[in-house]
Amino acid sequence: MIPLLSSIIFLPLVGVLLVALTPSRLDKCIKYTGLLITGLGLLLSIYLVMCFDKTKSSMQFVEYCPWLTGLNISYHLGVDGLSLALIFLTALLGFIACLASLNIQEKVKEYFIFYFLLMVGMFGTFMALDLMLFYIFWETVLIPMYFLIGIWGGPRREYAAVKFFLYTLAGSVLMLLSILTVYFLAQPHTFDILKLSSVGFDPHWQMVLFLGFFVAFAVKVPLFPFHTWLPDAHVEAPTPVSVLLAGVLLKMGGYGIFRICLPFFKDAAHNLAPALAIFAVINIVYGACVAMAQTDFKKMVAYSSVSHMGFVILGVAALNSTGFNGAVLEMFNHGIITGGMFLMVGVLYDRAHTRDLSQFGGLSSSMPFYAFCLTFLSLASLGLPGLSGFVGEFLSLVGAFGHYPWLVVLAAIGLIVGVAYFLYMLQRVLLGTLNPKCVSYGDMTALDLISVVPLIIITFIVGFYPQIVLTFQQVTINGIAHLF
Amino acid sequence: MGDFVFYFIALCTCVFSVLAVTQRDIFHCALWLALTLMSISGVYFYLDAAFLGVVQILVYVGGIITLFIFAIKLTAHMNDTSIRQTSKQWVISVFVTLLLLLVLFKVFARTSWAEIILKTDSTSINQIGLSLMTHYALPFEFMSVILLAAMVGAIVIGKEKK
Amino acid sequence: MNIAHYIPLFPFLAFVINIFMGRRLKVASAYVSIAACVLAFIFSLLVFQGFSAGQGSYSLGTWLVINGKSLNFGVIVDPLTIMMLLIVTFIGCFILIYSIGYMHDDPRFSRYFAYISLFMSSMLGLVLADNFILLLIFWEGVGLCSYLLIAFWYERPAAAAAGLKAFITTRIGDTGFLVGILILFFACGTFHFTDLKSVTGPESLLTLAAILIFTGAMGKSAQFPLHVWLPDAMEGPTAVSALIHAATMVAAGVYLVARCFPLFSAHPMALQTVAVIGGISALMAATIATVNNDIKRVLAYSTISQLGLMMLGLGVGGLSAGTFHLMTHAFFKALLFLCAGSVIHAVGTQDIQKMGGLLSKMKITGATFCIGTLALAGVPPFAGFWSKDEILLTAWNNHHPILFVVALLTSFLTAFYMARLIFLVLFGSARSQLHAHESPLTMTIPLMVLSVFAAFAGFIGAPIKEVGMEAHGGSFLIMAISTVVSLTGLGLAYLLYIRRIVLIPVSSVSGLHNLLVNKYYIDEIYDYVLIKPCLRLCQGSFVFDAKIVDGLVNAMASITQFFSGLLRKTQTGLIQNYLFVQILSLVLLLIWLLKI
Amino acid sequence: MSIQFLFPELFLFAMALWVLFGSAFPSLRKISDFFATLGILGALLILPLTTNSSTVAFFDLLINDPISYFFRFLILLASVLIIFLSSGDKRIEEEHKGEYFFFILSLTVSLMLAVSSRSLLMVYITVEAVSIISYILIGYFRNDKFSSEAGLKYFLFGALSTGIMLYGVSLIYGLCGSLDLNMIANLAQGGHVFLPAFILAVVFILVGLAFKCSLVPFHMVAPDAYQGAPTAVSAFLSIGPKAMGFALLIRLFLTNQTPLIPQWTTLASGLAIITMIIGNIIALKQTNVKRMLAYSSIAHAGFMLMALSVVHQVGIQALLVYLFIYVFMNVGAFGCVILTNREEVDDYAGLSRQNPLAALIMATSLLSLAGLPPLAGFMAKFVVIAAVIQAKSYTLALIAVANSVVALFYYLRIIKVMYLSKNDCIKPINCSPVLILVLIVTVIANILLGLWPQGIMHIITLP
Amino acid sequence: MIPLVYFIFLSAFLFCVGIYGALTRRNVIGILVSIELILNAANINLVAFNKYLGTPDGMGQVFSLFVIAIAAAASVVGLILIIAIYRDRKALFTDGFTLMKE
Repeated sequence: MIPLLSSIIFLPLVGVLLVALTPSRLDKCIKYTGLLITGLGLLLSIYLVMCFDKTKSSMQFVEYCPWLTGLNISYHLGVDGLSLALIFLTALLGFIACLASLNIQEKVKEYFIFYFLLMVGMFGTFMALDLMLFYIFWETVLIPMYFLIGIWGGPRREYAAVKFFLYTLAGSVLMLLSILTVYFLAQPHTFDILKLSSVGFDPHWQMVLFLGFFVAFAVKVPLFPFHTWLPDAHVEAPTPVSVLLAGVLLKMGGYGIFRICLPFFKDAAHNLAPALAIFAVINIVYGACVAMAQTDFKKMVAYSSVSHMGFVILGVAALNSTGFNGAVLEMFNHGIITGGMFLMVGVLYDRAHTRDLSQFGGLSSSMPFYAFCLTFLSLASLGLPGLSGFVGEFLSLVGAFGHYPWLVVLAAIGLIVGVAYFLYMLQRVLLGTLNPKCVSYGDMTALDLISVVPLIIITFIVGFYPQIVLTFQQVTINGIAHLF
Repeated sequence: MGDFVFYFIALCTCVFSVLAVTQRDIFHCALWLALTLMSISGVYFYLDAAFLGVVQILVYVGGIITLFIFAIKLTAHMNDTSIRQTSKQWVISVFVTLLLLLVLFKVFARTSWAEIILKTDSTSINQIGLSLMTHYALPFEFMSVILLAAMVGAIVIGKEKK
Repeated sequence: MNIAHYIPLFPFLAFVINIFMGRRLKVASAYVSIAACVLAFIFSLLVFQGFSAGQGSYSLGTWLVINGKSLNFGVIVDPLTIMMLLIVTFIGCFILIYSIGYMHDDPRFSRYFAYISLFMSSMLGLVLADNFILLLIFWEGVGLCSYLLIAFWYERPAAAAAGLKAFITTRIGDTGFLVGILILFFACGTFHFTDLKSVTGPESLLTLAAILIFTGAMGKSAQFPLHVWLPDAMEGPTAVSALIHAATMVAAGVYLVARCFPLFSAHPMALQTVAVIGGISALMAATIATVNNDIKRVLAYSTISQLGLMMLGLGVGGLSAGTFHLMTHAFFKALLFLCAGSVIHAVGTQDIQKMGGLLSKMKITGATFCIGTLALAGVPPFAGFWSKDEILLTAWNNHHPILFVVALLTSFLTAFYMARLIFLVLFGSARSQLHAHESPLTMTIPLMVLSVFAAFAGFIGAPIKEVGMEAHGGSFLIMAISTVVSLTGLGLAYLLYIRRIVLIPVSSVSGLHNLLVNKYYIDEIYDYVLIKPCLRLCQGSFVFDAKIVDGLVNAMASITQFFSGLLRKTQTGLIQNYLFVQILSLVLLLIWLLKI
Repeated sequence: MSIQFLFPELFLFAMALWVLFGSAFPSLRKISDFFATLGILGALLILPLTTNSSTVAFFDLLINDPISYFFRFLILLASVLIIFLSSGDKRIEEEHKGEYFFFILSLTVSLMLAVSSRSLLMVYITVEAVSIISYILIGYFRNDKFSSEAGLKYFLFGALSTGIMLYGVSLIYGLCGSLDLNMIANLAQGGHVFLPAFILAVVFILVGLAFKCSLVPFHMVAPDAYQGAPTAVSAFLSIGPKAMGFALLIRLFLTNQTPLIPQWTTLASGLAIITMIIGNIIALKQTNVKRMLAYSSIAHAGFMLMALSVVHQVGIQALLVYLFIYVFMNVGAFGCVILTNREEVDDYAGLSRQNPLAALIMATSLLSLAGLPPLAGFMAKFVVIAAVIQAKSYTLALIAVANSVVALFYYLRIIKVMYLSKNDCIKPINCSPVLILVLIVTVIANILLGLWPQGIMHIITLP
Repeated sequence: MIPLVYFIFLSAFLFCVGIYGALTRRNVIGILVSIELILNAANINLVAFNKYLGTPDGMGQVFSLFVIAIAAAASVVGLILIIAIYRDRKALFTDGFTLMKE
């Protein structure tokens, strides 16, 4: 049967060719090819999800062919419970961000070329089972993202784009060293992730290599000291790009921790778990506090995703199946919710051309649909039980409570600040008397609605019945949890 | 007696070379250089390298020094000796050169060079000719490439602007 | 057959219909909500009938697997649940009918009914949930609806701020609740209420868990430290206050404590804190209510005080006393709020100093208002007397003298401020020219029905009363004392506000009076101690983030730039320098390599 | 006497003479670049024939092993790219076009001889020949004060370095009695040679070679030369002589995988670290693109030397792969400077709007130089770092990798100016078809070698 | 018989004088003079070793022959570059040539 995974990865490349051939003045048909390609990608990923066998713990849809025999790098793809949800998330957000990028005006052709390259990088990272292939896809994301932020971004885009690029590169360069050291330490020298998981490295090396890998992933999941690139990148990136940036790029870090750091270096994970937990809680509380003090709408949402990703790391630090379940589910939910939030910010920005929260007020009377969606997504984002935000966070908290009760209490207090800044934002934007400036804002167009409503539906369904997502990842997560 | 001749020639070489380098007037430097080269050809004669000594005088002193003099004369008006000839960093250069000299002498003094094998037959001229034509034919041919390139280069760069 | 889990679905359906077809339905959306509420009420009756026929709680399916233990959806059916179901649906119907009149000229009419139905469904869900997590979901749903309804007239900034304050305060309580659940789960590995009876684990841990769960109840039932949001919640429509902030939602806290009563009773220390907190909030709220001049805020403080009393009742071990008072209080407090609503609807202002002599103009509202007041004050024939007496009895029997005195004092003060309210609003002469007219029938019918129940709830409560199987006899002494106390309260108010006799010179109590008017300055203290430092901390962390963490990164970049500038200078362009550097590095290399 | 080994060189020199002869007639002068390409392609065709001849030629002055075969192929490839590049440069048109290509061809011949020489005599003569021809080429635009000054400076610095190298060679001759590299290596490893003097002599030779590969302590003149020289010449300088320098380093220091002097690893890694750090850091604030590319080529020289500090078969293979990919990256970058004939970084403002193709070529070459995955630069960097880590010198790898991050910054600076800045700088673009063709070839090579580098990767096998 | 070491000392001395000259002379032709000295120092070495080591085919002398030839070619190119610069800028001192720096 057709190599499903490779077709998902390289479908966008076909898109690049198509867009490259169409003359740049027909931007309408470029946008439609964009929609077609990302839509097809979404269908393929749905097909992948449907014929994914939940009970098998090993890799599925495996594709293997030796790529560089001299360097024994192989083109090895595979999907299991852990990466399935993230691939579906990427495809979905890719399609929705494509919908949102229909109102990109200038240089549409280059935009979609970089957009498709970004998609290739993201899909590849989640499917690669060869360390070098993983690293190559990990870095291919950088160039298109740099241009997307740099050319179509806001006023301070150059600074933000360069900062994003250098930050991620500095982290991933350390990862390259660790990959090579791992390659040479493993007795039958191999880059294959599955084989390396069973190689027991000696404890001294484990600590060093764990940190080597972890720094790269910590930069991507913005963990406390490395997070300053996120607000700048988000504030300056155009809406669809920041949807992808928040929705998928942050998850690559979390995915990397699960795929590489935990299975390879078990003892190091044990020793470093407390430190991880402490940093996670700092992330949560610190992210929430700084978000509270923001006046820029998008920067606030960016810091809120710093806070949410703290829960992912808390789940990882729990080192048990509940914690891992919570972390992976939180990644999926956070992608959906924050993707929606950034769409909301984009809708407002297209009308007001400013993101300063003090410029709005009482919008819910002039924009009822917008008010409903924004309230729903904010509630999901602040972790209202009954919506998907809560389930992920709750599982992480339960998982981590066994080992670090006091940290979980601190995280819970951090949640209160989370509630505070989201409601304070809702109050400034939606409630209160209608700001005279915002009288002329029309409500959400059909296009905006189509892109946000699926996210809201998914948030509601996963919140109400999380087993839908959990059954997919249950077997794999138990596999990883058994190591500890 | 032979030793005295060598000492005399060596002394001349050293004195003339120092003078060639420290003179203010560039023309005098060129002349002192010519004298140094002649004393070096004397050293060659002493080392039974008669052919080389002659070549040294003919090619080096005759050819290259004349070239220098041509160049100096072409850039004549620059030669007023009032301008300071040594660069600002000459103090430190002296120190570094002496250090280098010290290192060289220290190492060479300690190295055990091959013992003196007094060979009777010095490499005669036809030996050189033979090896040039057989053993070292390739470099010999290749020299033609270099000389040709140098000549063409000199013409191209030296030509008057049209 | 198990139909209990359908009860919350009907109001939820009404919510969905009203939200999406709200525009077109216009007035019809009210009827949709009422129909849903009536259906829910009928199903509750069926469940009640089914319960007496022996059907118990059942489970629907696993929701989550945590640490290997499966946590599943479940519905719990026992006397407590049925009582709450009946109260919520019954009072809900009447309040919905009342709201048609109250909200008829509001532009967002259908959205109001949508929110009310959503509230009904989450309240019913809360009551039916059989494990802590499901309860927490509906618990927060109820908090969300109270937020939406308080800030219903969001054009008014005060309403928006009140909604925010309500949600955050309850959320603080809920965080304590969540931590309590976690501790409980780790102590005895279960989320389900049914296993609470057979719970075993470290004593101190379980007490801590119980107290933390109680903080959740404190947040929701506006007990002492977390009560600040209820008075501000009066910004919402009065019908909302009647349903949510009097009858149902605030009672959820008491319901929670009642539901986990086996856990609390096993740990006297936890029970003691419940009682003490209840006592404090009862007394404090009652004192504030005596001087407040806003009709709805007086009722709000009276609710806090009555809830304190219920908590006190539970705290002293009287499960049935607490729940019985909960049931009766729901009726007459809802009645009082609806009367206050129709008064405001008629007069237009909430300040009781401007009102006066309305009895003559608004016959029915006035009458029902008096019945409600008498019930609340605990005058014998009315419902309030029986349930309050029950609490006093259990307090006395279980040897809690201080709490008994506190309860007595609270009931005295309750009688006093309710009497003051009536005398200022209904009797005496109109202090300002207000044209008052009787509210329309849709508003007065619910008043009349509720007043009937307020009067006789004491008796019909009998079947539910044996829940706690408390001895009834030998308490006439207590009954006598409580009646005397209530009557003296009424009398004192009569002297002060009708006869205008100045018993104590105002100047001597002016200090106390200011203290009470400013609500013990609690809001200001919270603002000063909690909110300001938190905001400053956030501002500080943002500055820290922008300056230090970001600063470090930019500093690294500028350092490399500086060195680049420095090293660039070494390329002087002078060939002499280049040659010198070359020879120097040659010499250094030799020295290093040859180690001379 | 296996003359067959020299057929490519002889054929090439014959064409060089023909080009020189042709430059006398205006009609022939116009198509002298065509003849030059013909010569190179002919040499490329003949090259494979030489593999079966004996391993040693000309009284063992030359050696015919895979390394010399690879380097001769690399140099021919580099010079054909440079010829295409030079044909695009307008200023070479009016200058003496015929002689220019004669010099290019003779430079190629001397490079090919240098890489396959086995005796220090041949090494010195060919290095001297390469130097002389590059002095002429750098000072080629005699009425442009930049070019002549660069030529002179390069001459003085070069003459001194080759002088020092010659002195080293004479000392080696004295110590080992013979100039044959294998003989010297066996003597040195056997320990029959007096070490201090031997090390001194070897260091003297290293100075000459380090100048050619522009390693840091001896790199001072390279930036000025690259900036002043005609862009095509500086492109060739950064590939041809540099490759020769590294070939000779391999020949001299790493014959049959054992270092000539015991301290070779520390010396090489020390030099590599300084070269990378200084090369990258000074490049940060450069405003002239050619000068910045000079420093970037110095940094890359440091990277290559790092590969040599790994005394193992995989180190040399990594270096060969790196050089092969490095040729395409550099030709692409310098080619864009010729295509847009803009030398200042700020002149590149808004290039993506004026000429998207030129911007694309420049961006691909720069990103490949920076070593980002989908492009070939990453494969080169990866292979070298793998070799270094295989030799367990982790700090070296760490410094190299940190440098590549710093390097990215100044490559991004140009891309930022081209794509992201708003103001435009309008300058005419001389798009000669040949130049664009070769640049597209480099772009394709950059992308292809990044994704499917089978062609070049058969050289290296990681242990 | 003069031991070999003296010749090596002589050539080393000449070499250092040449280096000193290259570093200090401001006149470009002066530098050329010093470079010639360095080359001759190397030649002395070669010839001396050829004699004392007794290599059969006279490699030392042949090598120095080639060195002389190359020195000639190099100085031709060097001088022509100097003249080209002189004709253009009338300056022969090294600190005049700092067009390209930093």
